[in-house]
Amino acid sequence: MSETKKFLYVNRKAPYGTIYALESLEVVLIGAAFEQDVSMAFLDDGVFQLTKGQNTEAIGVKNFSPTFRALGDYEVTKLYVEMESLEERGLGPDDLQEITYEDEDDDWEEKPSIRIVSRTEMADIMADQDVVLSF
Amino acid sequence: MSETKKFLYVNRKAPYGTIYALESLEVVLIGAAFEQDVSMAFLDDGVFQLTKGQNTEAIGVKNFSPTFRALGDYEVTKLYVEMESLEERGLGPDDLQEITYEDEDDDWEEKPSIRIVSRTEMADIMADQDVVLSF
Amino acid sequence: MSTLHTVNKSPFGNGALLSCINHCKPGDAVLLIEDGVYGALAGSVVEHAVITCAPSVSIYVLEGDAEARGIGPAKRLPDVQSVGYDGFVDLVATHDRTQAWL
Amino acid sequence: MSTLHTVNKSPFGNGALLSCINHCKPGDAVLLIEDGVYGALAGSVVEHAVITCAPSVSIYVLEGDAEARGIGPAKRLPDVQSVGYDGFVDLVATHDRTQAWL
Amino acid sequence: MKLGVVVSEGPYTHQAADTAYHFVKAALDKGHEVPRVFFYHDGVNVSTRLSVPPQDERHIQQNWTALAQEKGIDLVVCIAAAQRRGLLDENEAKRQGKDSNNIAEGFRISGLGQLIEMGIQTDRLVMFGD
Amino acid sequence: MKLGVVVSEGPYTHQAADTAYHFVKAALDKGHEVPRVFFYHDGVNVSTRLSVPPQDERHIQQNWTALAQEKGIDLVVCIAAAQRRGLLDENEAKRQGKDSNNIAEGFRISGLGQLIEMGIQTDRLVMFGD
Repeated sequence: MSETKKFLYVNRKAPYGTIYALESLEVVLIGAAFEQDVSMAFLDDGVFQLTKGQNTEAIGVKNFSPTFRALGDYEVTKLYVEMESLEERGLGPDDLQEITYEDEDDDWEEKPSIRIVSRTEMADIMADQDVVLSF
Repeated sequence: MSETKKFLYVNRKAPYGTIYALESLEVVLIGAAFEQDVSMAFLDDGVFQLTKGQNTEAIGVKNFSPTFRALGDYEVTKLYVEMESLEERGLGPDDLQEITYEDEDDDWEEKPSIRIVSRTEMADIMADQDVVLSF
Repeated sequence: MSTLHTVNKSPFGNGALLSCINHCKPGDAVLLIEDGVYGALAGSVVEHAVITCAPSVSIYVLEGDAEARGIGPAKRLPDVQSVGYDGFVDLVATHDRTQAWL
Repeated sequence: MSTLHTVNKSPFGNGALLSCINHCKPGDAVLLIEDGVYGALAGSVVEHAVITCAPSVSIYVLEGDAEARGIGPAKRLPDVQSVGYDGFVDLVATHDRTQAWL
Repeated sequence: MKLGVVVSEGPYTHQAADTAYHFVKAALDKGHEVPRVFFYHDGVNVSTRLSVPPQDERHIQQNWTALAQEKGIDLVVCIAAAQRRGLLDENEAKRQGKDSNNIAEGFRISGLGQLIEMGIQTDRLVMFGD
Repeated sequence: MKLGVVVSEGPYTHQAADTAYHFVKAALDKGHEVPRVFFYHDGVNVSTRLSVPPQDERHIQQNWTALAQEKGIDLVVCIAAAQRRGLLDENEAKRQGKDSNNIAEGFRISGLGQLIEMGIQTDRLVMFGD
């Protein structure tokens, strides 16, 4: 039996209004060292975490959205974003940051980390995990 | 100018899952000593605070629902409950505790403290206050 | 392979129950705990969503939380089953994973 | 006599904005702050509720909170006006009371 | 105009304490008075002097203490809410037989009456919470 | 079966710490193992020994400490979350130059790695929060 488990980090909350998004990201970064099979799910208000053009200067809170672009370096390369959640919020894939990783199995080609999925696909992804952490 | 202000305590949250309902009641009890014109509004999940038959034994949390029946002794006698909020939750006025006060201006006759109002009336009550405290 | 979903928010002001239901798969279970137990109320505006999902998904309430809030069996949807904390543990053990809809 | 209402929750998972709108009176103002600023997004499922209430109620967003969340003016409903913290203070002062929809 | 302010959520977890801080600064800059800020519910957690946020984040408690001392604001922490959550000043710690205390300078512990009094004595009351 | 438990909200404000407590007790009574409970987000506030709830209310921290000591549960408080919120043990207080500390017996401060490790080493993970 393999020692590798499938970990899913489920993000359903918007950034800045509460700390869950930031502290979720802190878990993912630490968790990367454990070499598990990591995925992140963004649905409901969680999709707001990945939007472009965040500027927190006026509210005096640290802008952590650039950190998502560093996830590839931690081998966190599967960021599933639910299409229905985007649409309900008047958003589309173009409103999200570009996040990429270099695929070591494919001559370090740069590939997108964000994968837009349907609600049905998201349910399938959730049902395929060993450990689900909710934020 | 009178020194008496109209205070409204707005309760929109259910009891026990969070502490807001209990700590709201603590403010109302302390506030009674200041002899202001006090009203309480129960709408949205706040209507759940007043339901009959609460029994918290199994969850090990103090049942504070009987305290509402003591509010009359503190001269807090206007508990406005929104009808639409009840209906959305499958509840009616009969699902609420009986809460009464003795009317000192009417030969201490026992009268109901709970007044069921429509959403429109609730909006009017809110618009008629000096200070609105939200819980 | 099946999932136990837990929902701890009232469904009237918060979308967690609906989002949970929309991501359940046949054979999953949903356990309503804390303020989530209000989702078991008969005759509410969320009744339809709960009933519609019930044929393929088992819905439970945590008995202590329901009683704390005055929601006795007579007030609940007949499709909803009741468990204590020990039944909660059994549900965790008999499903392959637990997902909390916080 | 008018009221400044503040809403600090995203309207997509939480009923505070809708409940607020349903209790506004003509001449009132609604200020969207913190995660409440998402209510200003154009093309969302709550757009209709916000637009419908806008003729009689003024809707504002707190600019800093909107920018933090990447919601620049181009992404907002045209009916929504923008204020800074100083404008927030003015709104409090020019209305007779403030009601927070927590 | 006299403005009263209530903070109902703890630091970092919710934005309420930040928004309230920016609001109070702006109000003072515009010439309004903010005689008191009342910390209730988890808001009492703002008053701990033991907080050590990361270097690149704002220090919420220190910001409040500095503003209060500069502008003479009465920062009141609700005693009942504070006791439940483990926020104590030196006197309270002694009274309760606790070996330690954690309230920062600039904050004082007092009763809920201070909240009602603030409501009576100010022209507007603004609440920040969740 | 080995169960891991996460508590994500503070005591009294949210029911999460209570529900988790009853769940863990029931799990142990049924013969399951609960090697560790991890306190994250505002959950770290459960660990303060300075809490003084009213006499007629449950004492959440003391309940956890007693259960942990009786059953040998490892109660881990996330260090990063604790620092932000002002929860420190004696060592941390020294290291940070703080004059006071507030962590109760039975709880220990450690890193987020302990959460991941718990996820790897247990058969089921159950989260209680808001």
